[in-house]
Amino acid sequence: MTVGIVLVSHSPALAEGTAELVLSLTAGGVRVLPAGGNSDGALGTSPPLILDAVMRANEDGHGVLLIPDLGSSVLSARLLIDDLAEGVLALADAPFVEGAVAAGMAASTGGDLAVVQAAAKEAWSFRKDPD
Amino acid sequence: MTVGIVLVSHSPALAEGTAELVLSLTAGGVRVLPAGGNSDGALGTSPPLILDAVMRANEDGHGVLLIPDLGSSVLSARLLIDDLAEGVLALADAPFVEGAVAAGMAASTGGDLAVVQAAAKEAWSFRKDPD
Amino acid sequence: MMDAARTRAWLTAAARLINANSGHLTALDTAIGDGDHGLNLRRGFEAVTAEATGDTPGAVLKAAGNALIDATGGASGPLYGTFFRRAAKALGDAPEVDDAVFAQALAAGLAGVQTLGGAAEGDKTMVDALAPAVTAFAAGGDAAAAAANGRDATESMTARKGRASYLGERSIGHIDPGAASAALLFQALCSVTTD
Amino acid sequence: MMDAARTRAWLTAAARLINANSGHLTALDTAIGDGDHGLNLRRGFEAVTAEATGDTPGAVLKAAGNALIDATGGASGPLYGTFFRRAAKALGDAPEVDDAVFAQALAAGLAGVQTLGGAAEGDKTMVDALAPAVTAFAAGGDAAAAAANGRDATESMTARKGRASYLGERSIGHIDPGAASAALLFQALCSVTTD
Ligand SMILES: Nc1ncnc2c1ncn2[C@@H]1O[C@H](COP(=O)(O)OP(=O)(O)O)[C@@H](O)[C@H]1O
Ligand SMILES: Nc1ncnc2c1ncn2[C@@H]1O[C@H](COP(=O)(O)OP(=O)(O)O)[C@@H](O)[C@H]1O
Ligand SMILES: [Mg+2]
Ligand SMILES: [Mg+2]
Ligand SMILES: [Mg+2]
Ligand SMILES: [Mg+2]
Repeated sequence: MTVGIVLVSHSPALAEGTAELVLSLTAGGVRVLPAGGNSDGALGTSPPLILDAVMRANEDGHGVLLIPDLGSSVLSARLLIDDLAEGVLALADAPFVEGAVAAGMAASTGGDLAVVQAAAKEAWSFRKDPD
Repeated sequence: MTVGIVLVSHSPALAEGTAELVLSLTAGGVRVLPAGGNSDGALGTSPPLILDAVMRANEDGHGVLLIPDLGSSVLSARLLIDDLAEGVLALADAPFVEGAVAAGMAASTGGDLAVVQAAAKEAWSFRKDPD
Repeated sequence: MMDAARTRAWLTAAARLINANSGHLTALDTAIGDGDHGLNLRRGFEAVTAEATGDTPGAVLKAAGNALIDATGGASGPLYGTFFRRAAKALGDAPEVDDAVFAQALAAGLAGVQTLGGAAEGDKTMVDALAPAVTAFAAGGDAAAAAANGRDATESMTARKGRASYLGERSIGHIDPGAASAALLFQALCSVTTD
Repeated sequence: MMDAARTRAWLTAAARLINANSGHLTALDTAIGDGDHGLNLRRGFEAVTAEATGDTPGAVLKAAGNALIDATGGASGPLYGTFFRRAAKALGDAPEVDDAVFAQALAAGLAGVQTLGGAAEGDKTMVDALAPAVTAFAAGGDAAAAAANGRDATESMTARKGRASYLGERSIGHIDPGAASAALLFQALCSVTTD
């Protein structure tokens, strides 16, 4: 069982690059799908595109964590969560890249949706200055 | 005067997509340069590539904020800061995407290096769940 | 009284106003956002015009909401989409409703927007135009004027939601683009109800 | 005693060992990292072999550090690069140094690694092999054996720095790849100093 992850960004490149990073850190052991840009592939968000990624990320049926970058990504993610059956989708309150990496590690080691969601949120406490 | 921003990521796409997002939010009013990937353009980091971006971002001479994603990006950024003259470069302790957006806004409205650095760090306190 | 035809007339009038003012909406969004609000809504309301059909006011508004969510491409898409979908849900499948029932549906739409976006009045968003307009409509007052006043009042506010909130106090002095488009929606509504 | 030739011999021996063990280093990094440590260091030490020349031990080590920083492409690049550059700085431009002075330079290198990376002994990183090796070298002991012991001790540790730290306790049971490469560096050093 693996929880899926969908990266909801305004920018296709940002979503794809983050997915690539997560895959490299988990040796491909997680289903992480980018959903970036509007329906024209320009900057923006597209709920149908996100929904499509969600369906593919949920192939195992173990649920999907949506990780949004900012603004309309957050709103679109919330909207889908309201629309779909409870338990299938969860929203990550997390920094985009750091949360995606943490969620990817948790998912690739078999965490369930609540565990993966909590791992993403934990990433708010990462720090990058010398310690 | 505008402070420059260099986005140091393992992934070229991640750095470029984030730069694109920052530019869209600041109507292009900030010099934000991606420095992603190793010297082959694969996943990794390349201090010479970062240094090159720093030089171009510092064309105005008002200093550059380095925003790293994770791991070796953070180490490479720190290394360059140690090497270069104090005051020219600062490290952002910030979530990558959210910090870049906050730093971009601060830079585009004329903040100096310390202000831009502080704005990036503030992004750790963003939240994405409904309030 | 609202039926399917009049509901559709509202949306068509709104699409026309959005189209005519899209440059202005984009200019407002360029000042404190990313400069795409006019384009977003033009794309969104084009889809509404094409897809928002049905036999009841509820069916028309539901289709409009879905079209906006799918096509808009910015924060205003999920927000206006939710506005129409929640209103549709409140209307159920009544083929015709009186103004009091329609007012309740608009209030449900507003509540949906606030739940989704977390914005209160005073946060410098579309809510600042929608909320007074919904109240005025319920009281039989001039909803279009109330929305326009609400829109104008956003000029002196500090943005606390959406992209403009990154600007903090530097957002003062600019009208919120979403409040401006919300005023157009109520201008359109009044154009089809006051006759 | 260390002079430029012997310093270069150290680095050439290290490059050979890295090359011969690069598959193993990558396998270790696949278990608890991103599976590139062998590749990174092979690329880094290829650059060292090509570029690390000079008339003094300091000049050779400085060039080696710069080559590693520029070419490696992973966290180990800045870290080993700093190790060599700090050691070079401590050596100054002496054409020849005795073992005590060289030991101090290695200690300066280690301190640089710890300042840059923030890792202490026990955090399951290269520091766990470097630190005991530097101590042993200063005491005239077997630095290669000390490094190998330090490497092996990382197996039971929980990673607290670098990528492996994302795994938390799941990193237990695996040797840290950076500790393994650090042991190779000291194996190479001892191969040129004990004769
Ligand atoms: N959380 C929110 N709550 C209410 N309204 C919001 C919110 N976020 C944004 N808005 C509204 O959306 C408008 C911007 O819409 P638009 O430009 O289409 O989207 P984007 O900001 O994604 O580019 C703002 O002017 C504001 O009125
Ligand atoms: N902050 C740190 N301090 C000390 N050593 C570290 C640190 N981060 C990583 N390392 C070392 O680097 C090794 C990984 O190197 P490498 O695989 O080349 O880089 P990357 O992790 O960027 O892919 C780890 O096994 C560890 O020994
Ligand atoms: Mg906009
Ligand atoms: Mg937009
Ligand atoms: Mg690695
Ligand atoms: Mg790597």
